[in-house]
Amino acid sequence: MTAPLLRLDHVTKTFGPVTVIDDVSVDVLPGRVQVLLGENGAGKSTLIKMMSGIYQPDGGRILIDGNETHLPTVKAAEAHGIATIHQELNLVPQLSVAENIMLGRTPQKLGLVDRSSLRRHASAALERIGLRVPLDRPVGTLGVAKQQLVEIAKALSQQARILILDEPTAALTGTEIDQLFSVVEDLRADQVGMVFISHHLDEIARIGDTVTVLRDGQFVQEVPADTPENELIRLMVGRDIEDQFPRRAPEQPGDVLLSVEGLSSEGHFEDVSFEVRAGEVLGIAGLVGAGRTEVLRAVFGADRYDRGTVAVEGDQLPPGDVGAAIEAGLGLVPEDRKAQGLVLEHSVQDNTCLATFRHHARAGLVDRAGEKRRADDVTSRLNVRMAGLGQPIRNLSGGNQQKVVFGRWVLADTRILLLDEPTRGVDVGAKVEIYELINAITDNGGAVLMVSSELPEALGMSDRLLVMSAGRATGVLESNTASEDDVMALAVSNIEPAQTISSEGEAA
Amino acid sequence: ACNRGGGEAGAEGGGGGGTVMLSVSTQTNPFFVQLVDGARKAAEELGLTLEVQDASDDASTQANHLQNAITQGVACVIVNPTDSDAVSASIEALNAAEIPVIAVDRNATSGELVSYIASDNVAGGAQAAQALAEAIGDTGQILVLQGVPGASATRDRGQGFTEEIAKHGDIEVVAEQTANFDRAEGLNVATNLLQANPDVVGIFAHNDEMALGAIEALGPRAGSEVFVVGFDGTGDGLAAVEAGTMHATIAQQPGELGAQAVEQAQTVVEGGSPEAEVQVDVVVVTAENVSEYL
Amino acid sequence: MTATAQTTSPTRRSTLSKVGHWAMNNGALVGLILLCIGLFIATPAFLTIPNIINIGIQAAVVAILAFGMTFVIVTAGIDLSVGSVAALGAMVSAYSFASLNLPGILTVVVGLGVGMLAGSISGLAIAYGKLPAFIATLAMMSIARGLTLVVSNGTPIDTSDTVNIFGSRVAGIPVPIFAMVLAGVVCWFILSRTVLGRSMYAVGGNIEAARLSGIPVKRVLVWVYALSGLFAGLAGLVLAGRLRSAGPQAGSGYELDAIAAVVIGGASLAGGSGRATGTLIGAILLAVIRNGLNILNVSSFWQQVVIGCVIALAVGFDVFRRKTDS
Amino acid sequence: MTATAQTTSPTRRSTLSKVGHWAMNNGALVGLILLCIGLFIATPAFLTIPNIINIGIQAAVVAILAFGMTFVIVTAGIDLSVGSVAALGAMVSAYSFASLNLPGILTVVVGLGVGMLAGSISGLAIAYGKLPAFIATLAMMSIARGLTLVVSNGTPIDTSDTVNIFGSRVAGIPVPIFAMVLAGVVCWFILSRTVLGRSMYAVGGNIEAARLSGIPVKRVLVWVYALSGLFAGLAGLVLAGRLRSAGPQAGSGYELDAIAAVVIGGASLAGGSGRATGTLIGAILLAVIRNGLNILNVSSFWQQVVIGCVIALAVGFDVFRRKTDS
Ligand SMILES: Nc1ncnc2c1ncn2[C@@H]1O[C@H](COP(=O)(O)OP(=O)(O)OP(=O)(O)O)[C@@H](O)[C@H]1O
Ligand SMILES: Nc1ncnc2c1ncn2[C@@H]1O[C@H](COP(=O)(O)OP(=O)(O)OP(=O)(O)O)[C@@H](O)[C@H]1O
Ligand SMILES: [Mg+2]
Ligand SMILES: [Mg+2]
Repeated sequence: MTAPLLRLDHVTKTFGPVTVIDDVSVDVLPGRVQVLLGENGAGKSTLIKMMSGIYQPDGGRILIDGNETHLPTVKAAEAHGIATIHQELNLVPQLSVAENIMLGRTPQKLGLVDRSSLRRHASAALERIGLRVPLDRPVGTLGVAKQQLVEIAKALSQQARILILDEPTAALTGTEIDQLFSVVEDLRADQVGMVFISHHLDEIARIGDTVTVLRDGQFVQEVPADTPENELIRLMVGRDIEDQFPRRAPEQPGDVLLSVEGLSSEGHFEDVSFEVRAGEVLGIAGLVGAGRTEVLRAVFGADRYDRGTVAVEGDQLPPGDVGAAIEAGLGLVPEDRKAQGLVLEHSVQDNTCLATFRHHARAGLVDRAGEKRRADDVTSRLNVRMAGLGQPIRNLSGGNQQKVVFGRWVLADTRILLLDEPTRGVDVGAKVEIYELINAITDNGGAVLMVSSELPEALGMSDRLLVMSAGRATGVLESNTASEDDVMALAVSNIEPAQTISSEGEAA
Repeated sequence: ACNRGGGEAGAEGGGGGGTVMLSVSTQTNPFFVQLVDGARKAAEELGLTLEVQDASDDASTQANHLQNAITQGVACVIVNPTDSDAVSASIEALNAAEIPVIAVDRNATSGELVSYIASDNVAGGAQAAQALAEAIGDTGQILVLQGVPGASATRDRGQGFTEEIAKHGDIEVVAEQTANFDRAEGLNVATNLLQANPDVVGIFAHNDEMALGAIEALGPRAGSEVFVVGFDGTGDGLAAVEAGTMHATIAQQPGELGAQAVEQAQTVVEGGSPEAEVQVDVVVVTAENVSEYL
Repeated sequence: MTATAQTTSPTRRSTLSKVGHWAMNNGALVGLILLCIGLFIATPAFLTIPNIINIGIQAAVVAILAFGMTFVIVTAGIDLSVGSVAALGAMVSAYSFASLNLPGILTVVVGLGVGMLAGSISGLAIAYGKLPAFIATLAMMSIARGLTLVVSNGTPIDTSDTVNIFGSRVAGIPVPIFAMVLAGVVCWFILSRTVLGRSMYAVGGNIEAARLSGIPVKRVLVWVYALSGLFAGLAGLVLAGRLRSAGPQAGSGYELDAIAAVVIGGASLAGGSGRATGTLIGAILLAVIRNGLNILNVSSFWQQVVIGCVIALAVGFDVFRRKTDS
Repeated sequence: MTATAQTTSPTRRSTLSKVGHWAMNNGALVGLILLCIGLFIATPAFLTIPNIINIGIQAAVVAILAFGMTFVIVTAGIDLSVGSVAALGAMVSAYSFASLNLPGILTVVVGLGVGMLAGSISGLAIAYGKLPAFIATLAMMSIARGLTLVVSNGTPIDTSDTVNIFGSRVAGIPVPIFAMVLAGVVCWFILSRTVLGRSMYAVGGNIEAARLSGIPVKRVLVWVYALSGLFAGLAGLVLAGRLRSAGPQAGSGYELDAIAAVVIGGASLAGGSGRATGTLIGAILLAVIRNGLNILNVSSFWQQVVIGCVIALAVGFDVFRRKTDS
């Protein structure tokens, strides 16, 4: 076997009193894809941050090409040919796509930006992952998925020997994932060593070689990537998960809770109508940029719309009024938790109670004891891994942050829950916990509207599935009879074939 | 003592309108408010169009105003410089545009003036020193509250006072601190200084506002144990003199300054020869003569 | 006891370690203490009871403004108008007494009301007019100062006896200090105990997350600036009460002092953090520096140099402490 | 042609629509035009060539400061020291001429150098000392003003003839306007064309991403404040050159005008946006308001009220335009 390009040798990492990585070793081999697998908060991101010069291990060594190496900065890691795609987007919203791709490596002549070379490099990088967006467009105006692709293009353009991919697929749908994996195959052929993290177990067998399983910061086992999913799950969460999509629909759906009629918003979506009944989960599927997020936000009152009505139990909601929507029993788990869901510097408790502290207040005073109790209750029900309720939520792992946003609406006794990619970045065990919460809501006569780009989840957890294509609702499928192909057929039915990957969200 | 008669009289009127511009250094100090009031009243009586611009104590804003005067083509400019040096360039520009310039209250170090209406700050500072020395029996510790550091009134009044007080050997200036011409700061700084120097018997403040702050700081001691001398003779200052809390204020008769300036301007506009220098008396106002000025 | 959004950890701690913890979390407190020790060594006059009371009185106006500013900065805003609004409130109050002969208690209400009104207008412009806070309050700063000059015609006006109480002593207690403590307690209480305060932290921490959680962001913002204006009105009354007269230029430049006090107290202009105790320390630190320099009779030219250095050092010390802490 | 982070879309457009697009993207330009039309109707004296040149000259000092401030605000910082640093630069230059008899050209270098040095010190304190920009530059504001007083001993000092050129006309062209244009072009060029400028947007837009991408964030920040100081030095020379004397209180309060110009020009204090053209418009807008009110002879009390209202309206108009636009 070839020598590892990089080896983390018995590394340990602590944050204050908490040991996050405890004596773990990982090898990155040329032309191989090393998968890191573990629950949310297991320490995967922390581990790779030690490879990319962001954290320095408190114990153990880093070997590069067999030599012990110190990586004090990101630049130092880059100098060794290590490129990283981080779990969280690291883009400058105001700068153009091209500039973001070449960020920190802007081609220059005498301190001046060499714009033609910048464009050349950037368009080559975009070409490679098949993303077609204007190079000059400010990256902040792109959707999450496209931003993720820009981030990937940025890392790929570094011509790295070692490429680290921390949940690159969380925000992507089928076609983009296929494109990414074909790039990974090319890199494998070029003898690039890769580290790959994903909570989509099917992807592991598709592109991984070996899997290192972590649990609570400790090394569990190294297994080949073709290990059966059930076995991987058992290694990861320490127990079996029988049913990955434990949807329990009630016998008979109840009355219509939410009805949306002819909703239109210029440039985003057109004439969308649907109903959700008590006890029902309505999924919304579609390609990236289909306008699903916009519909959800419009229903919730987060954005205004041009025409149409939203009614809860027949009572029309005023447009653009989040307060009224929450009053009527709605709750939204947004797709971008960092930007729209969390107050990052504040504690877990404050974030958990963000939507309810007003409701539970007495005479304008915050009920602090009650809040603590309720936050404690919800976070333990959702199994949120944290040092304590007072910990800033910034320091939680991505999946655990997602659970807190979810928990916020559980506390609010939401009857109509709007979910936008609810399990993005959530591990399999926690996913099932979230699904059980969805079941609990429908069991109690609530309703759920769920946007999901993960087709198995969309089909597995919804009762009916609304498919959108380029801003229009193109059909409704019964989830238990529909296949993924049926969904895809509807999802592309309103777009010309050439547009499937790079279709613009704003195309009217 | 820095007077400098600047005037070749007889610039034959500027051109348009017959408007006279008065560029005043600030309008947030009662002294200059009274100056403008005096000028306005005189202009009304003489039937002169007077345009007043407030430079907010900023030399560059004043330069802007004077530049605007040239563009407008006013007949005569009365300038109350924010700073004697800084205004010179603008005055030369006005000279070049053949617009006659009258300076009031503060002089300009260069450029030609057809008239200068003055009340001497340096002399006033010296008079303040004499008044204070007399009040405290020529002996004891005193405090000085300075104006905005670097402002010309601060410099001139400070200079006159310091030179004169040095002649009184038994008087010791134990502390000199700025209170920026502000009443609230005068109160704070005087309180602090009194804390550190409990034996003080006299306070000189570069303006009445700060003097009134110091009087608040002294409480009942003002006028009996500690004598305060202010500067300007503002309404509140004179009232304090009358009440006996302020020993004296150096009154400059600002209204008279303004009125005189307008009268000279009128002469210029009509093509006559103004007086090169008009001295408006600076008077020491004490309890004895305060009734004349109230 | 903490007035912050961060809740204390659940483990029980001894009172002593709690005090230590509180001190360590309170911005420039250590810097302030060091400064006081230094000044005491330099001149014993510094640490006498009367001088300490002095410092309290002199800190009061800026502290009250800064408490109001804390709300603003917690929501990631800025309020440049507080000095002018304080002057306007006091001036209208004095005018209502001198020219309209309003009874004393009403002149107080007028002063506070004018402040709150001016703040509310800024708040409406920011929340509903979507003006940047910097612009809206810069405009209000200019407008309020202009109106103060118009009302006063550029001359100080005597305030009513009731307003003068704000600058005097009642039963030996200096009312400015009392007003400062009251304002501080109200600020602490609103920020740490009320729904409004909690909403402010959320709005400042992540306005979009706050909005999507149903917090009425616009109403919160209007309240924030209205409170800042109300506190400015109170500060104006204290300022005028001390001088027994409302001046047309009163409070000029105080906005920078107020913001500085909040930032020295550990708040970030980026929003989401800040608390009443920190602000108090910031305001006292500023008053101590000025008092100390007066007492040491440092030349007024060098004074500004020293003030700048001390502010930088005090905050620098805090930054250094936090870095080594974590 | 745009000096912004937003670059034009790839579709070709006619020159006319390009101009229209540029205008629409340039902050308060429409507000400025409306204001000019209004003033022209009110008084024809407003729109004469000499008066337009006047406005240019009067805008120059604030515009130059604001160009330097643009770098700072793009990186989400703030520089309160520019007015004082301008005064210090000019004063040291004048001192080097009057007392040290340096040759004229060197007095210019000294003025610029002092500005840049002061800015660099702020930058070091912010980048390496981790002081909040507000505190570091507030301290520098105080220190620079104090040093100006110390150097000048409180008295204005005459500047060298070479410095005076900055305030005069050469071959009929007013040098302040020339200096303003030069500073604007340099600002535009740095922001839009250099790696340093693009790094500023990265630092202001997402400092974490900038750091993770290996941008030398600290070095960029030091450069930003050094440039702001350099521009302040130039502004100080223009200011002193116009008056042919460096004053101890010159430039007081200009920092707010400079920041206002940048914000009126469309930049956000949250960082990541801002451009030279917008800043220029902001500075000219401020100069036009003041010039117009002078020409209309509005009472100096009401002037402040009107200035506040016009600033709020001009920016409000821009906000409204953008909302209806999107
Ligand atoms: N800066 C920090 N300070 C304190 N604790 C931290 C910090 N960063 C991470 N942690 C903790 O370390 C643990 C591991 O986090 P990490 O982000 O590595 O998890 P992960 O395996 O990547 O999870 P996910 O799948 O959710 O991304 C978590 O419990 C997290 O709370
Ligand atoms: N012109 C635009 N300006 C800003 N954002 C845009 C624009 N066009 C599209 N977007 C963003 O692109 C993203 C994708 O569009 P949309 O939300 O309509 O599709 P979606 O089906 O929800 O896709 P996704 O799977 O990415 O959530 C959204 O987050 C939207 O905010
Ligand atoms: Mg992770
Ligand atoms: Mg979406």
